[in-house]
Amino acid sequence: MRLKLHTLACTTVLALGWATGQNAVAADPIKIGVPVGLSGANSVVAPSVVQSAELAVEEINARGGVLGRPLELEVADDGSGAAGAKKAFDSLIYQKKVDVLISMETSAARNAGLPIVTRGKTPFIYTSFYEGRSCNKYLYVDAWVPDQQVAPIVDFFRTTYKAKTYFLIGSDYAFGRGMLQFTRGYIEKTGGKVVGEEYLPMDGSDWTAIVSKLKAAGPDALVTSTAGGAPNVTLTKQLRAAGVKLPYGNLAVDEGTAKSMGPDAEGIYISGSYFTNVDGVKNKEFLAAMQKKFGTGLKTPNDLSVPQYEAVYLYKAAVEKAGSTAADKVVPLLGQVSFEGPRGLIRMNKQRHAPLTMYLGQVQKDGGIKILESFKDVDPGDQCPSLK
Amino acid sequence: MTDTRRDSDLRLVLGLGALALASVALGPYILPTFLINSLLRAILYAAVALTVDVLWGYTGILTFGQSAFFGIGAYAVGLVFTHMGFSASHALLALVLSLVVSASTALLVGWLSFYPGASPLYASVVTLALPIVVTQILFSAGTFTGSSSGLSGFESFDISIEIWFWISGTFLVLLTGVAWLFVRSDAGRMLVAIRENEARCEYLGISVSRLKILLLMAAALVAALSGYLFASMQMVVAPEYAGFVFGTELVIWVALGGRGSLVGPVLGTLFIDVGSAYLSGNLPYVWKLLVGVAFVVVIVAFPGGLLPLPMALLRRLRGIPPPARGRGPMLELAEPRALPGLRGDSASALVLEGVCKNFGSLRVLDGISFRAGRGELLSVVGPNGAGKTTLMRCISDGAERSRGRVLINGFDTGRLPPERCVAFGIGRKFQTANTFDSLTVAQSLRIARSRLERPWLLHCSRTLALPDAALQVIRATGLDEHLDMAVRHLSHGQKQALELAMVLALEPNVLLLDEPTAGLTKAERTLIGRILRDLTEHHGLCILLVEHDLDFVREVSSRVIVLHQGQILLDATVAEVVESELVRSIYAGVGSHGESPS
Amino acid sequence: MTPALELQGISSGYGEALVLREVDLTLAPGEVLAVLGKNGMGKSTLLKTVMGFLPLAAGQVRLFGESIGGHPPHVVARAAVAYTPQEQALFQDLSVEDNLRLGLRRDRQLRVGIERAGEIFPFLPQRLAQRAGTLSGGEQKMLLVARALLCQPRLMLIDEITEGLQPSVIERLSVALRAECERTGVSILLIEQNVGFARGLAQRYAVMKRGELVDQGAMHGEDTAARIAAHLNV
Amino acid sequence: MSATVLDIITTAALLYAVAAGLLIVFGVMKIINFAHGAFLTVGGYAALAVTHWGLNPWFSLPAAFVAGCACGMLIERVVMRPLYSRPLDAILATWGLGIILGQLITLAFGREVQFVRSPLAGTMNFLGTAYSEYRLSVVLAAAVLAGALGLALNGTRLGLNTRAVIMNENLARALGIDSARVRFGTFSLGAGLASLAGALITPLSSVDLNMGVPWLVNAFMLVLVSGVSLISLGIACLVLGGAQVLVSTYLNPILGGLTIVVLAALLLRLRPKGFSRD
Repeated sequence: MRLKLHTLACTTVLALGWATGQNAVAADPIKIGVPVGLSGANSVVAPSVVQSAELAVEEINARGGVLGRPLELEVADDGSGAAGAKKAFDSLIYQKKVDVLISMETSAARNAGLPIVTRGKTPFIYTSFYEGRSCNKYLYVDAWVPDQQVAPIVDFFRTTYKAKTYFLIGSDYAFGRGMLQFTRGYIEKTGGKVVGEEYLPMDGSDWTAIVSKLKAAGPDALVTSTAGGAPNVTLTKQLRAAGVKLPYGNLAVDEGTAKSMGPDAEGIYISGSYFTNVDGVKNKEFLAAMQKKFGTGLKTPNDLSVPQYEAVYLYKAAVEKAGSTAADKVVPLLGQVSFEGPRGLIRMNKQRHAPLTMYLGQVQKDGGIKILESFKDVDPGDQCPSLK
Repeated sequence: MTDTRRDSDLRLVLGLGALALASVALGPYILPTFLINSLLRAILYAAVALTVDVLWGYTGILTFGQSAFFGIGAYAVGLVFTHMGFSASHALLALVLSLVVSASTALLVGWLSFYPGASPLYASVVTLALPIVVTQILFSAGTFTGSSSGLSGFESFDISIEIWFWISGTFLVLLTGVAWLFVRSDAGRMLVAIRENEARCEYLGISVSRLKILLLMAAALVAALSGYLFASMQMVVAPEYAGFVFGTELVIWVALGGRGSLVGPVLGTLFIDVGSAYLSGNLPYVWKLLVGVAFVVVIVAFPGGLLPLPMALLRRLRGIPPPARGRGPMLELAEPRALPGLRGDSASALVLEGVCKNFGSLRVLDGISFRAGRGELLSVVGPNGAGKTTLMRCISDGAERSRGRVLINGFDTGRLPPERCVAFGIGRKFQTANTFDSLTVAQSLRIARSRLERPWLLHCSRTLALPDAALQVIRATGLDEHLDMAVRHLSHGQKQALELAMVLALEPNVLLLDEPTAGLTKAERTLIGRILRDLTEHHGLCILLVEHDLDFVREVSSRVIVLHQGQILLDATVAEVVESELVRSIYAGVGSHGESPS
Repeated sequence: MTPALELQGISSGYGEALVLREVDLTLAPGEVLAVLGKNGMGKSTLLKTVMGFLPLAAGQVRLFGESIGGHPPHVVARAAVAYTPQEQALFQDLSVEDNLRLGLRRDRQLRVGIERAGEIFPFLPQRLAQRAGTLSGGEQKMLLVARALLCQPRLMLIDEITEGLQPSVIERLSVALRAECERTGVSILLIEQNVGFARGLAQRYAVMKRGELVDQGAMHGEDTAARIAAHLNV
Repeated sequence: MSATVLDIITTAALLYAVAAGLLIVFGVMKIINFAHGAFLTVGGYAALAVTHWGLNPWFSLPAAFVAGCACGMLIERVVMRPLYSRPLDAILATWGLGIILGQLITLAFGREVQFVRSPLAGTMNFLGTAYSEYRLSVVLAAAVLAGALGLALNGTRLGLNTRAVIMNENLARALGIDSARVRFGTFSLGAGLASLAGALITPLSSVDLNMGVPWLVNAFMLVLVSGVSLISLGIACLVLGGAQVLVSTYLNPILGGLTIVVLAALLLRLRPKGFSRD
């Protein structure tokens, strides 16, 4: 009887597998897989990323699709982590049989997904800024890396505030450590000095000791690189509550978070490749289209969602140039095509990464961001020298 | 169990195993790739869930920390392959590392969690802290461990998905089979014994702490091996595989599948993990809520998990009765052996010198000193509250005394725990029958023998060798007719007799008996008296007997100690004590309310 | 007259194992009944069953005519039943005063109650702030009896109160309980191994063996002493 | 230096506020309430709702307390009561409840990290250092909380009944105390206190689903080392919280995050009674 139960179980698994497998037989549309952190740490920004991808798909389909085929989004929750990403990537590549993956994810999720991407031979455009040097035959990146982002803030602190000593605070994870490691190098290269570098676990929310150390060290400026969302907020709040009024560069705050943080965020310097008030026709059109499509449900577009939007267009260009969605043809072309988007002309031609126009901004009282300076076509530097 | 029944059990396992192996072999040819990929992960998770089930479902140790060992196994692969490159010898190095590190971590955790008297809650919280500490270490080691991003892109075994499926599938099937045989084996019954009655186990000379630590180490090794396979196959490691969220998910899968059933947790893990792989794509917003609700409902309404439900239904539909009970194993006479721990030069079997016991300001025992030799049956009498049971405890557990010395066969018990005192040749029967309710008579006796005869790890012995004295008790009380009956179905008297037999199975030469005849019939009492006399006269045992029944005392004792308010009032022959009016008055309160005798 | 306590064929135990088997027993108002027997015979189980700590496997429990089978202990207690368990009968870490307070449903009657307790055991009012666990064994038992009397019970269930006590203390307890019986007419079900104490208090006795009542009779009958001695093997 | 002292005191106060509710539930029910973290989160979102309605931020404290109590009552009735006789299962069930509560909150409030306004911004000069006013006010709040709890437990009849159930449930029942009602009240109060603590930490923290998690394990450990006494809980918070601040300040904040857990585990191994008196 136990035997029967076992066979029953097996057949159910089989049936389940078949049924879902059948659904996934490639249909007419070109499928874009978006594994994204709908739950977990990235759940804060993930909705805005999905929205911008939806807009791109809608716009392209309205103009006849790609090679006459409509685009279709397949969103999957990666839980903002490795285990979830494994499921999401497997599901998208092997069950939904997507033609490409375009998405913003945590580094852990990206790393977990890459072996599956390689095995599944699927092009993957990564649209999140990250700590850099992730290289894979199928991977392209259209967002910034530390080489592009850190310089504007440190340069500004040095020239405007004559800052010589810096204190660095981060979350203890790859991005936090990677960014601050680069920042320290850059500060020391340009003649400054780091008087303290402190980390708190990623889920930590009690910055008490670090804030006290910061106050005791008395630096000229502060640069932070925490995990997005909660740690960033708790740190800023606790800095403000402790009366810290130093020049404060935050490498991980996005525009939406800054806005909702209210008066605590005022005066923070941030650097990025996109803010909503970036000049340019393309950005105005994009914002208008987003507003029209999502109305009151609109999540503020940001430095993660705009690269997502542009990446869909970059993929379209590559497919059209290749005349096919075949991975072996599309992958090399992704580094050659370009697209004029809200952030300007984007081309992922530097070792799978993109030179970007970077902006230095400061958060205003109303939560908006005032752009102080812009830097044209900042090079991502050596990211993947072995890949062309 | 009879031979035929055991054979049919074995056939069932082999049949099921063969069927499972066949599904594993055929899987890659008939299942879609996505399902194969999902199953690959789930199979290894299921292996870890199996260890959670053995620890929690069978032994009662609720653990949230098995993920940490999985993570250790995985990171051994990730770190070695990333920093040293892949080669056959490095693969071996990673394997050794993963096993050594996980086993030593388990040793440390076990030492922390399983000290004598530790609460199970404390052990659970330590297992909760373990993955938190491990992930924090992984996070803070920067580029060495890849911090939050984990390690990815390292080279690994160049093996196709199909072969990985065969490897991990076979691993799980074999593991489940071995675990199945283990929990049903003589050694595996000890897990249940520990869960049901730790104190009795300790007084049977079983070091519960050591066993639990060994079990945790074995579970850690299996989890680390699963992690090793996982990282080699998936070519990625990340801190969350060692994290406490994964650790608690394992517990949830085990609970939903049906704890204490091995197959339930394995199926539960496979279904839920594969199911959630489908659902996280289709129902990303609510699947967590669904799992949470299902979990709470199962805990509240179906504590046995979901597996027993379809089983019971099937059984009802097909009208199959629950498996019938066979007979127990064959009883045998154990080889006579030199009594363990017996030191030739010691004249007295039991010596107490100035033993005191305080509870706070209350002094329960006050300077008790006496000697008892071999072949002596010493009765301790006295009214309730005189400190008789406390005296028994102080003799058999070194940590109990407040002051004084206890020598058993010339060995000073120091502050040793009961299981070490047993090794000096002491056996203690508790006041109320203290047995293992859900084990059978034969299994209980086997556990009592485990100190002297290492039990089989993977099967049940067909014979049960007991010393002559234990056999006598069993035969005389008719327990040999009920060897395969669960202890909870025995009568009160039978339980008392069983416990006595269990203690005798230890082959002690100092026997502590706390009211062995309470609740027994006249006939049973006479029988026990005869056995006790025989034990002292023919086997040279030294027996210390606490008893209320003065008639019984008179019948069996060679000497009597009268205890009153924590002090020895009289240490004399039976005749002297029986004739003492003083004893009658303080003992039973029948006499006058005279002045305080102390 | 309605009996204070009436047990009809009650059986109960722990899990599957029955400890009490079909016990019948009646206690008249104002009567003291001593249940004698050796350890492990089910005497304490009898009281726990009446209090509602153990489920009834069979039978009826009536308190002053009302069926209370299946009621939880606090409901039974509130029907003016005072129960003094054999072990862990006091809150060791609470003060003497708090232990007394807990004998009452409301704090309002506390002052009067303490005065009355002082009349019976004069040491109590002076030691109100002391932790109960630091009292001597005998003082603890006196506190226990004082607390039981405080709620002016109609029925008392007393479990081996004399265990390990000096005769002088036993005597004081005996006097206190006798006085209460005369004053209020409380009924007492007494579990005892100390036959002398039981004899001084009870009008009737019952002997329990292996969960059954094997003998009942008047405490002060002619052959009582011999019969009890025969049952108890003393 | 004085900043470190203030850090220690304020950290201990926060820990005390967070752990008090857990301690009470542990005392009466003998279970560790894994849903405690979720109740903290409930408090955070109650504070958020108060902010949304434009009420005075101080109002979030009573609002959170009420919301937490309400959740506690419902859960006690529906889930906890059938599990009284199975304490290990009850622990597991509270874990599942944590998941459910969290998911329900996301359905209602969305997944974003959100913020509430601090009722006290600024710093004040205290012992020569400019120190966060709000953190200092938390010390006051924790002191008031401790005082109120102490008074309720030691000064009222209800508190006496509760202590009686904590010390010896069967004896309390034999004396006419309805322990089921005490359990109900305690669980609800524990949930309310957790929620209150959640509202108390939100001005220093964000409001999101996982806001309770970092506090949860530390709170477990503190409760386990303090037995069931509010006073030894205070000592434990000061000693272990102090150790955490010192390790964070003079060694490394990452190690600091593990200090309470590791020290508490070792302490319990060496002295199973922890900080409790005997």
